[in-house]
Amino acid sequence: MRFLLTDEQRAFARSLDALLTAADTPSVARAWSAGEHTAGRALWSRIAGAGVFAPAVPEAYEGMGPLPVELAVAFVELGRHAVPGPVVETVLAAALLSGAPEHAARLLPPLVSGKAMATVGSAYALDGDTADVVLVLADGKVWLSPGCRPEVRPSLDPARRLAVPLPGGELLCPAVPPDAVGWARLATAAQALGVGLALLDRTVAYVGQRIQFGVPIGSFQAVKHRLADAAIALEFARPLLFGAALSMAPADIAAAKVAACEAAYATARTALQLHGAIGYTAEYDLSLWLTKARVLRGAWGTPAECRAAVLRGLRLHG
Amino acid sequence: MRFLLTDEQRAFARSLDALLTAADTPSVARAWSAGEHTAGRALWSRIAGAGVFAPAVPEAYEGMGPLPVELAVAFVELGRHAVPGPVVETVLAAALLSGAPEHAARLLPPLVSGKAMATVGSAYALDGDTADVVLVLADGKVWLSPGCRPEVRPSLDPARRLAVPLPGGELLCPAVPPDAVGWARLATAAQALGVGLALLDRTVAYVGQRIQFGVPIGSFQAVKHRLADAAIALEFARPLLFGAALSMAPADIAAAKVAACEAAYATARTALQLHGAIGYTAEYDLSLWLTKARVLRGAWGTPAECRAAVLRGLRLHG
Amino acid sequence: MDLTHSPADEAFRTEARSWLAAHVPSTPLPSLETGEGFAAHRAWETELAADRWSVVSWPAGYGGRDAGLLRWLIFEEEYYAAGAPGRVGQNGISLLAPTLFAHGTEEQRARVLPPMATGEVIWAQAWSEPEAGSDLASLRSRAVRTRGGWLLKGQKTWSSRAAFADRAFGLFRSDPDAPKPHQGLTYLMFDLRAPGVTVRPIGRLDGKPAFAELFLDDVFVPDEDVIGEPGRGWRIAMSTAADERGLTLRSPGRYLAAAERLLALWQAHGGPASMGDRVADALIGARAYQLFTYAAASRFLDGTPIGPEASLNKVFWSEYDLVLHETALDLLGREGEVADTRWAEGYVFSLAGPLYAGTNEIQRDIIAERLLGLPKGRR
Amino acid sequence: MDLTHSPADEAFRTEARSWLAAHVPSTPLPSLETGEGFAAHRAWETELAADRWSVVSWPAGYGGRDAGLLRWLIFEEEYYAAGAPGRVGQNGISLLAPTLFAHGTEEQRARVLPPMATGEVIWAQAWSEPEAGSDLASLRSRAVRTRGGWLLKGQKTWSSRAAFADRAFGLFRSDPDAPKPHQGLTYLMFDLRAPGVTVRPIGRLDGKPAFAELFLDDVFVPDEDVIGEPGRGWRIAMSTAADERGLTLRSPGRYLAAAERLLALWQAHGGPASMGDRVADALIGARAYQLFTYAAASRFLDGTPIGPEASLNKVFWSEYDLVLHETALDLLGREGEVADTRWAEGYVFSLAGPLYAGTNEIQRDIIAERLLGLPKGRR
Repeated sequence: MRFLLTDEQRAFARSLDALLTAADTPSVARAWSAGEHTAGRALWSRIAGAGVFAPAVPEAYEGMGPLPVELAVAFVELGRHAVPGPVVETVLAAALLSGAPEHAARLLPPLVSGKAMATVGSAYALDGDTADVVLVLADGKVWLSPGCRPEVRPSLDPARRLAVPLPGGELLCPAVPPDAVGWARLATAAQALGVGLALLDRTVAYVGQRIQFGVPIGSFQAVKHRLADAAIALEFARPLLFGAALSMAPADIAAAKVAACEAAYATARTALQLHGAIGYTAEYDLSLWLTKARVLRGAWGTPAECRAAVLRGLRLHG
Repeated sequence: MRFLLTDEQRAFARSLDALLTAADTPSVARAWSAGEHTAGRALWSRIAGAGVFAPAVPEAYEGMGPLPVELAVAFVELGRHAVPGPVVETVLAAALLSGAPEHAARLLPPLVSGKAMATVGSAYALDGDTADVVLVLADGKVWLSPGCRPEVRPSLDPARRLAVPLPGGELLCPAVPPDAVGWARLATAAQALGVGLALLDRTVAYVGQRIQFGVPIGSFQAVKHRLADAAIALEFARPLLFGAALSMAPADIAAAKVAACEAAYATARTALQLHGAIGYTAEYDLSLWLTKARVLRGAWGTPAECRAAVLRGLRLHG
Repeated sequence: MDLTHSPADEAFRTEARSWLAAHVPSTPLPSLETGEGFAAHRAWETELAADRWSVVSWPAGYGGRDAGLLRWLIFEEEYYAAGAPGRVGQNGISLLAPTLFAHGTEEQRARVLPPMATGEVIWAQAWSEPEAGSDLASLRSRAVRTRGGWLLKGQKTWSSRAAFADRAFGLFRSDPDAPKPHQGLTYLMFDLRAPGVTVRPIGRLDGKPAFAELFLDDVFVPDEDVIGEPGRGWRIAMSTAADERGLTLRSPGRYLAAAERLLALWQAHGGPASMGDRVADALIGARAYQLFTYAAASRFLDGTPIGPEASLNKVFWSEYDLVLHETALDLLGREGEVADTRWAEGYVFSLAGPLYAGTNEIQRDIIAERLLGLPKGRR
Repeated sequence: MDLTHSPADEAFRTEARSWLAAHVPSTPLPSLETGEGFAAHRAWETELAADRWSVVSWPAGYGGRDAGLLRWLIFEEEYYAAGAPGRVGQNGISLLAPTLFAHGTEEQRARVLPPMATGEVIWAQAWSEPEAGSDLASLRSRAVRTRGGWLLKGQKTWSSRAAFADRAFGLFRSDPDAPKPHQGLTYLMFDLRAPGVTVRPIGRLDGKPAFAELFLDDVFVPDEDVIGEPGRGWRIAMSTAADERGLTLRSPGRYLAAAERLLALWQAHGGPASMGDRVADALIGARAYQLFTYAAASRFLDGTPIGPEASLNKVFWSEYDLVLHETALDLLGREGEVADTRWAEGYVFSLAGPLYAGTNEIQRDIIAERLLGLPKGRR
């Protein structure tokens, strides 16, 4: 029993943080929103090189997995920096392909290295307009799709481009491996926690310097208490995330996803309220996290689906 | 269209307020909690004499009803003063008996005048240890019960004494008149609104004089905002109450009950928090309203039942 | 105590309903926060005005029907129940026009109001500045006296509608030496296409240019476009702001219609019990807001001015609107992510509610101090 | 990163589980806030102590098992899972004992701790005074020097357990001329049956005397019952208060068990979908609290002191506990009104959580200022 990240895991987080800070990730995300993928693809190669996807891929296919704690560590950083692109979907694709050995050897190594980007969808496939590998979940089966239509539908998060997969394709697995979606949920929960932490940090900084009525608004008690509540929600979601990564039990993952996504969304509401009008603008960077906090709630398991999974499976005494 | 109380209705409220202020109602409630009913029965006669029950009883039986708006006006005052006893149940008994003409002529006039006190129950009958008329709802029928067992079970509101009706009795109506429970719900909603208003008033007064850290705690912004939220909830429940009294439509009444009871309970939580430990004591008068706010939520329609009625019946365009 | 409308008012309702049934576009107009949508909404204002439905509460001489507050509420109920478009003219109609009725000259009303009613001139508001959000008394943009008028200098922001509108109104500091910060402000109208005006559209969260920054570089405003006495703008604006937060900014009709649509959405999704309470609360809230407004309107018609209870109203509708849209998006599940839907567009709009027209924090301070009488303190 | 316990710790768990299975009363004891229940709970403490289960984290010499923080957490999980009674000795065990370990003398520990472990002496706390609730530095009760000890004068209130307990501990002003209000306070233990002590029980919301007022009229306290140096009581008490708000006041085991019981209640009521989300959130919250505590314990065992995150913990458990009980009462519907049930009793108890041990408002101020670094301001 030592429920703390190791020094290596912390160092992994720090290295990703440094990489993403240096990369000016917000401007990469803005370009991505506009359908300009060059900078995003370059960043993709770098984060893959730093080992973001390796924890989700078995060693047999040039990964280092399964290492769900390391995956969670990485995805908290991706969320903190609002990295665009189908990062969760690439993890899910890896989990799905691991169950299809005849394809895995060909398709998985490029995902680990960042040479290829994958997405997974059903009605929509996130960033299917640029992904190299498009998997489709339909009728309980996994299909390798021929690609997506070029036009995308807008998401509430402008950095998420919802493409419609083309019909047809090759059958990859006759059934969706039951644990695969758990990897997507875990990664989404981690990403959401990172989004929430970034929103909290940025808002704390903002209210410390924004002056109204002659004082920093961060000295108002109503402001303090909203931020304290955000901190409480996020800090109690964090151990659920890493506990779920340790067990990979579906109900634990579902619990982590509910807690992380609700905490991130509540923090987004607080961040917007305390920033005021400037927070409501697309040009101010805060919007990158605000909009993501909303949509991650629904991605790979709505709050209702995840709470149902908790009721089915969460047992508190072992 | 003039959605305001008339001068007469306001005067009715003021006269009840004066009567109940002069009567030292809190000490009457305390005696009632201890099973000492003398002062409570005396007060009962006086509020009946002031016309509290007449709006629920048709003129044919010496009442003045149906006057649901006047009933709501009266019950807001009963709630504001934490009047003990089966006030709502006496209204419900009147509504039930109005559907049983062979009994109404005998039983209703004493209820209007306050000579008799009625209660209605099923598993429990509120204050059935002292009520003169005990009606029981069972198997969808209305029974005139022979009385209750002398021992009572405690309620979370000490002024509410939960008695168990004796088995047997006389069949009063073969079916519960569908509108009768509406009268009980309306009266409960009004009582709850009054409870909430009293809690808000007392808490505003308290935080204005309680000094901590050298200033009145009412000058702290967190305190102000909690009380502002309580005011908002109560002031938006108020028009629902009177709108429901005007229409007497089941869904309108259900909506009013949800809003009034939730507002009163939220105000109770705020009142307790802002009073601190003293609010948590039985000897401080605030407790009379705090405990009532909780139990009225469940009386004559739980929040779940009332919301279901809203979903079934509330149509916003006429 | 009476909630029934008079037969004459019901006849007015019927007339409105019939007209709307015949005229409301069968497919939604494009978003009014786009150039194309703005033009379509302006055309709709013109269509409304052609049959005197654009400003029903105004006097007939300016294009209205002298409708009074109750009929205005009835009109709004019918308007939103019919699924009619959002009102691109709202800034002018509900903020500037009441100011002109109260403080303008007859000449100003005759010149400004008719083209406002027809949609020929669409107005933007120009209150906020970068350093003056909730703290309007700290405005810094200047109006400097010149021959026959004033020169505006400075910067405004969060000017809603300004990306596409024609004219704007706002407060400018005309006497920087006034002893107190809320003195020495002047209320002015100006042309967004006048020389010296630069409009920089600002995208809201979904990128649509719902507001703009205005850079003002010696913009000439003739004396005829000053409302009320120069230097008294703060008091004039506060009366407008009280209207803004009062009864007319968000009519109950809007939320009654939205709650009905939410109920239909819930039913279309099979009426999941896990969401039932939230849908019920949306229905209850819409009714509460309607009845609260009828009560406030009744008091107002009795001669009681709208006081700090306007702040109750502001907090209620803004939080209600957001929760209602969150519920809808949750019902839509993963589909709720798609942005080009009516629910998603309404959600983005509703996010601004708690932070504009006086943040809800300011409103709660007002409720606590002015309505409940709690002691003032530093916030 | 590892959540598995060592085989030795699991063996400890098994031992605790077996003992509890054999000893926990099969029917609940009467409420410990009554005279009868207090006596029954005291007897239970004695039964626990007989097999060294009453103070597992203490050194063996004082009746414990040197169990360490992790084993204490394990013990608490098993204790509440077994449905064992509430701990009437908790004030002494979790507040006074840590202070004695840190600041007491060997003589005091040898004299005070063993009878505390056996339940022979039950302790009440005596912190608050009528004018000093959240603002402990403004304490006014006096300790006046006399030969061989001190005389206590004044009034304490909200003294939990004092209606039936044997002894109490608290802070008294020994130097009224100290330059700052939190200086000149002395930490003392005293006998509730000593001459000059009047105990006036106070009923909580349900009327049960969960705490008392203490009137102290020249109550003699010998020097041997002063903890630490006279005049340094504030610092000594703050270290106790930090414990109180830290990891040991409410163990995760308590909420894990309560959430499991809530799930069973929901299932027994047919698992209504309209309540499913609230029950799920109770399960999630209990797990979150458990894992948060394991993370904090791991940091603590690594040498990091418990800092302002104790305030996160306090707000979380107190609001969690209340919401959990509200959910249970709502599931019970009208039956939820009946007061003499375990859920109702737990509800009344939980109502006090947000307002004692440092109100949640104070805790949020601490989180904002010390953890997030927001600027201080008047509250």
